[in-house]
Amino acid sequence: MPLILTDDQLMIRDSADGFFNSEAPVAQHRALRDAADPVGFNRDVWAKMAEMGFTGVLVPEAHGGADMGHVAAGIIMEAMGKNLSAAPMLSTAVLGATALKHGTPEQQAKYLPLIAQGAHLLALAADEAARHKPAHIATTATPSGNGFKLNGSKGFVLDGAAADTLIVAARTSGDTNDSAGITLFLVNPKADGVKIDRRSMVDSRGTARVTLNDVQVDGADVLGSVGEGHAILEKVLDAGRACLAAEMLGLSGTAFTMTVDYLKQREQFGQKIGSFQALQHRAAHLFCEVELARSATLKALQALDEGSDRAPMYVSLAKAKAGEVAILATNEGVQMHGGIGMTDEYDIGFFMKRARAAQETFGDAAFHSDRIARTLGY
Amino acid sequence: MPLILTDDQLMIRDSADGFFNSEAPVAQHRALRDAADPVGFNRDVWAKMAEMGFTGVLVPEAHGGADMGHVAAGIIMEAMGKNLSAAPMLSTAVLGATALKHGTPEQQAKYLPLIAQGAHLLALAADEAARHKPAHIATTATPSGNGFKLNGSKGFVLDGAAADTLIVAARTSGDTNDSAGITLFLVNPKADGVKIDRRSMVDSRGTARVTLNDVQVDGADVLGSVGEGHAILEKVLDAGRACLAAEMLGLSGTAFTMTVDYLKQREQFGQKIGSFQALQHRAAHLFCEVELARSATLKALQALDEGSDRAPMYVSLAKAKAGEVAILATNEGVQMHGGIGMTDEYDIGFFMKRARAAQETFGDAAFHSDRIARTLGY
Amino acid sequence: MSDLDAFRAETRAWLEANCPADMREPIRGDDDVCWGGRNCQFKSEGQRLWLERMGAKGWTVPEWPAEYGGGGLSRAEARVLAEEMKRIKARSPLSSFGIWMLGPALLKYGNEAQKKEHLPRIARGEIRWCQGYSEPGAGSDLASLRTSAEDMGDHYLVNGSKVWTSYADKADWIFCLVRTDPAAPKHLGISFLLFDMASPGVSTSPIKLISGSSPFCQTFFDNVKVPKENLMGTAGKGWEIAKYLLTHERDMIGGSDSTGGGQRDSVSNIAKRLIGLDAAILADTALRTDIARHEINALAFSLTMERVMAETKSGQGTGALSSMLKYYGTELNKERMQLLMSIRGSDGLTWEGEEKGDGDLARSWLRSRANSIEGGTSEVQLNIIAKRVLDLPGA
Amino acid sequence: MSDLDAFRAETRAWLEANCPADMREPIRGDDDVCWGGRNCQFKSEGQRLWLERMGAKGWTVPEWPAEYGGGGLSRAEARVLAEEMKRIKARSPLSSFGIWMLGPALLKYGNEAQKKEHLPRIARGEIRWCQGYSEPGAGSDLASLRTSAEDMGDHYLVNGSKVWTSYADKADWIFCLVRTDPAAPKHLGISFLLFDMASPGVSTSPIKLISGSSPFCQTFFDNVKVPKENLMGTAGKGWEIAKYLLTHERDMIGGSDSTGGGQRDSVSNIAKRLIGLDAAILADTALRTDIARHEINALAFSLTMERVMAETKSGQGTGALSSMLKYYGTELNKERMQLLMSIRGSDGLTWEGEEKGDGDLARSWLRSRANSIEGGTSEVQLNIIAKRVLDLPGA
Repeated sequence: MPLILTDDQLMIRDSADGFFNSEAPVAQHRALRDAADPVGFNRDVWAKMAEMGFTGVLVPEAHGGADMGHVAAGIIMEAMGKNLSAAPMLSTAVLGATALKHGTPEQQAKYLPLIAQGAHLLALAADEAARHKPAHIATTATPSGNGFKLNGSKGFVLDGAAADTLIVAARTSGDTNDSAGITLFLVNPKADGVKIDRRSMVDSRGTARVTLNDVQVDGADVLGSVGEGHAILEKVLDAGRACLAAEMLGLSGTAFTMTVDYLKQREQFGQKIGSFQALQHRAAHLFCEVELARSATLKALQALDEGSDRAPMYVSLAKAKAGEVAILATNEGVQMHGGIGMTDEYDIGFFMKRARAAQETFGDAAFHSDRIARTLGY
Repeated sequence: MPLILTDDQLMIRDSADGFFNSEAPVAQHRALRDAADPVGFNRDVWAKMAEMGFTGVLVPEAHGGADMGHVAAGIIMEAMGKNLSAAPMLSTAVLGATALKHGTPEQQAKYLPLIAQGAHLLALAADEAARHKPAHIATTATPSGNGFKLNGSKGFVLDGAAADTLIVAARTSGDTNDSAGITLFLVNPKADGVKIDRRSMVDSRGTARVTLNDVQVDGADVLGSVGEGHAILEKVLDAGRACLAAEMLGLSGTAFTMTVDYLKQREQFGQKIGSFQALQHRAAHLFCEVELARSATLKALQALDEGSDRAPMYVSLAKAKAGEVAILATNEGVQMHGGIGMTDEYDIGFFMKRARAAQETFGDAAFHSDRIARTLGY
Repeated sequence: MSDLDAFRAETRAWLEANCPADMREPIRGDDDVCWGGRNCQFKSEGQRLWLERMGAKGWTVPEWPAEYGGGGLSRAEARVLAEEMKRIKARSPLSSFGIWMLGPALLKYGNEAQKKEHLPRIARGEIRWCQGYSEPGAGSDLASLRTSAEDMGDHYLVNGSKVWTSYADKADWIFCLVRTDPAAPKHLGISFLLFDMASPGVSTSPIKLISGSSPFCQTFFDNVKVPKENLMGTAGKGWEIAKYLLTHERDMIGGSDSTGGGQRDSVSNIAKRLIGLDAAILADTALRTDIARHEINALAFSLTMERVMAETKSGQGTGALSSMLKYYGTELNKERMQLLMSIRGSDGLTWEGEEKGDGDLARSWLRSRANSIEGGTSEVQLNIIAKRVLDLPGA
Repeated sequence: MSDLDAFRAETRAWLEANCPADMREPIRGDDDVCWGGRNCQFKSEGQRLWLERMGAKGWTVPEWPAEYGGGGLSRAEARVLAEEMKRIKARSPLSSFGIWMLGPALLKYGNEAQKKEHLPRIARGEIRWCQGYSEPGAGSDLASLRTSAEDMGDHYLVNGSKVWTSYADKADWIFCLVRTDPAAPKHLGISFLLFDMASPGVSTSPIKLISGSSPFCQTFFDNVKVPKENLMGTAGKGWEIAKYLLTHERDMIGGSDSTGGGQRDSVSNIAKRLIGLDAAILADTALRTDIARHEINALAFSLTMERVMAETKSGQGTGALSSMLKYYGTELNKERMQLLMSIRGSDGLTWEGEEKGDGDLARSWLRSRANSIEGGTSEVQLNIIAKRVLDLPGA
């Protein structure tokens, strides 16, 4: 597959850019932050995203989705990154839909159409370690009745406070850090023993701590096979990581553009600061870095669409590179804006905050460079 | 001890700078290189260094040395680095003298005065791995007669072709990579079974491969106790590393000064290139880096003089920092000189070559940052 | 017993008797810092007493002359005092721009009346000062300031505005750069004025930062009358004082950490605690490499601070190194905060929470980004090194 | 069977029959590369035959028109040829600045007579070309060149000198930037001349590099007579051709590795082999982190090359990206060579030795330092990106 967007994908890009630019611009993010919104996104926007087909981007057509694939999902996430648009796209349309494609026909028939309609929100309750470590699952699922009883705590559940269904990773066997013995469950957040605490985070997105205290789940709520959840989880995470890379690419692009615009307009010492060669070189270098992140991200999304064996490696490449570039782009953005960049009134700080949170989500650059090295055998 | 040179040390600095600047300037290094000199240094200069008291800088006064300490040794090495002066200062006056201070009274009485007089050259034949790993000793010393038989090969012996005595690290017990079981021996390079092959290296310094084939040594030639050589070796290496840091500091300083001078003189696009802000900022950053290397190096040398427990940590700090700075300073030097910096006719390339070789000697920045982390317990 | 030993014994006894118990506890946050001033809200009776007692002895400014409210101590005595305070973990009684910035300038450039009026009140923490330097739109180009002070015979009439005035909303007086001669070249028409923030026509408006706090204000002057005797130094020579002060500020920011004082735990210790070891090395090897690289630079930097100070004291100093310390120190602190964010992972993202300390790390991280902007940006420091230290030609 | 399949079958058969066995072995060093030319010293009969046969078919330049000695192949056919050559590991029959640089410019700017005269001889490797661009003292500021070509009616009289002319001592002809109008503004008085290096008044002097090799010369012109018909394009419009060619050169350097072609082993594979693993990860963890960071960038960069090419082909390209590829590619290659030096440790320092390959790494490392200088320095590329891509204002 040539490393380029198809004509269809170019159209999706134009429509996604237009949509988020008008329906969920940075100003909306600011308003949600100021209002300390309980879910951290605007439900009307989500409904419109469903109309656009965005929520069903990874849902098969048979289940009412648009089934446009990961490149398209990444394009949508990139557009959201450009505008810092908040919506449960990652948690529901990417993580949720990917997980449910591994469900039973009944589970698929129940949830996937709802996802495509934007009528049901999911949240992945997997991570327990503050530094991402997917096999680090101490939450237990012990046999009970015709199902299991869940006990444990999940600290960093994206959109956990808004979710209609939680996808919980718990251990049916093995020790913490074993990849074998992890099982995924579909859990109703209103069930007895589930406690959801909304957390206030630096990026003002909706994140919750989920505590499970003797939560009874049915055998029919197992997603995939008992003890085999790790493989599904890795696929779900890889889809999420690639889309996070796309989001970070988008936010890097905007931070970069804002900065270059500022360099052209701001004067110091009687000159446009963009005429200072040291800043020019840093901006030019940053331009190159953003281009590299773009290539790596597109490759990862394409590899997922192709079902390539090398997809995990490319996903890690994209997450590592886009993560480092997002940090660099927002750091340089704030620095080159000078004092104004430090003020809450100006938007660039939001990009820096979101970059940091996205970097920490599902593995930072250190995690993914380690994963790449292991994949390449060193 | 204040982190500063004493008045005595300032005087030593002035005299060392003056000496090497006039007696062994870069032009002499070039001449030695062009002549493919078999030992890689000028014996007359070495004799004069003895007259100056430099060769005995670490030799106790009781043995005819100047006993000026490690800071002074570093000052001399820094001056040599500034001028790329070649002489067996490191191998004999630093490594050799440090090792022999752990010898028997007889060994000390025999060798130390000769070192101070510049009348006897030593070489440390320890490293076997191409990437420095002090405990990686496969050379064996098996009991034989009233002493031992040595077998093995040492790939990177500084001044090995010029040495009158080799200090050989061999294994009397244990496995390769054990620190216990290493023993140091004083070996006559003319003894049967010793083969010395001069190697031509990128920095044109005198380096040899030493092969030991059933070399018989006497029990009296053991330096320190049998099996306890590792501790002495570490002290010898640390003295050498700190002095290498000082040498790299010196060469970084000259490379930096040459580059700044060039920036002030060279014109491009109708302007002095030193007026281009991007180059100004890089030069200013490099200035800071050289200053940091200077502080770390002085601290390491002082810590050795004080016999501080933290000396190994500061030595690694100095070697790591001065090594990275030397690479940066010479890379930037060549780059900012442009095409002319790539020509053999111009001296800056010599600094780059020597920086690389000094960086690889006794542990590069990666080795020492690992050692620091282990010292700090992580 | 030497004089110094005697001084130490006395000092130790006095501190034991006079430092309240709660002033010996570590500072837990910005709130615990005492800034003094007319409207000072003491957090405890201990805090009030501690300032009062130390101020009375002049030990808030141990080396200032006693006639101006200082302690009149020699450098050696001041070091003894600092050591003895450290021994009992006594808090600093007073944080003050008056002490750190204006005081040294007043001692150097102020006239006798100004010194007598202001220095004792600074020493006792009675007046809290703020600095009026930067202006909206001027940024690093400080000398392009436009706030005017028109000579009205017996007073100046000040009009204009300042930005990034730290705690202007809480300050009693301001030291302020103003343009007294609009016709003079950029650097020459500037003067250094001191005036009361309660003067009619002064107003302030806090600036909210990305870290959520508002330590800075925009400050407006609308026909503010300032008596002529409040001019410090010579009219039109204010730039010299400003440069002198900027160097002070730079040293402060470069050397300080923004986390509010006290001994900082090392990055690697924090990482060890939070991430743990695996076969004796940090379980995350990629992060370990970055941490080691950072700590090498941090160590070499602190040694450089030590060396520069030792050289300056002995007269060996090459001088003009405050830009280096400011540049490198702030860049290192930013890197440190980024590494701590990485080490803490998703926990570091917390903004608000129920537990004490929730959100502190994220806010400190965001705050640290200003280090390389305030007090002269990193770019300005590099310009200064290139021009003043390396003597590179102008563009 | 499609036309292309038929072409593939034919090509495969022809290559099998005509590519000598020793031309299917990997290139072991610079010596194995065939540069052609009047004085070509073929390393083997196979090398001579291979050039002769490929040149006769025009397959040294598959896409050039057949009338000018090219293969006249479509892009698709040329790709098939490349694939089939790769399949049998056939060496490139000819390395040539004539093919890479002058040829494309001749096709675009040359007149019919010039094309007919030069292109076929380039294709067959009969004439080896060198490039006369840089001048002593000019460096990156190419347009400040001073070599003059005075119009003498029927010929130009060329005086001056060039530097960094690759293999000028081995070249037969030179394409050369000269100043034909000393009165015109800098970029406007420049013309593009072709002439024979055997002309009276031309002399060369090799420049020894820090790597020990001398691929470049200084070249002197002392009253060299050049026929008027050797002017390519319009007099005074040489700068346009030069820029066109520089972009070609940039692409070549950015995309190429300086190690002499062929598939390169990855840095991590080399490290694995030489350093070994410990508990499944590279035994030196600090180096491992640096290698991983490098490989991430190298991978992302090669994907960027792929993407830029795909975009250009499809017309999506943003253009002007050759500076990015040149800048980033050469910086990466320098980093790669530094890592390989680190991995090899003291063995990498060898300069000369008895074994084949001794000294190769150190020389390649030193050679790589020129990557970011030749063909427009990294600084010039960043300037170009800042101005042309980002549209930042001039200083």
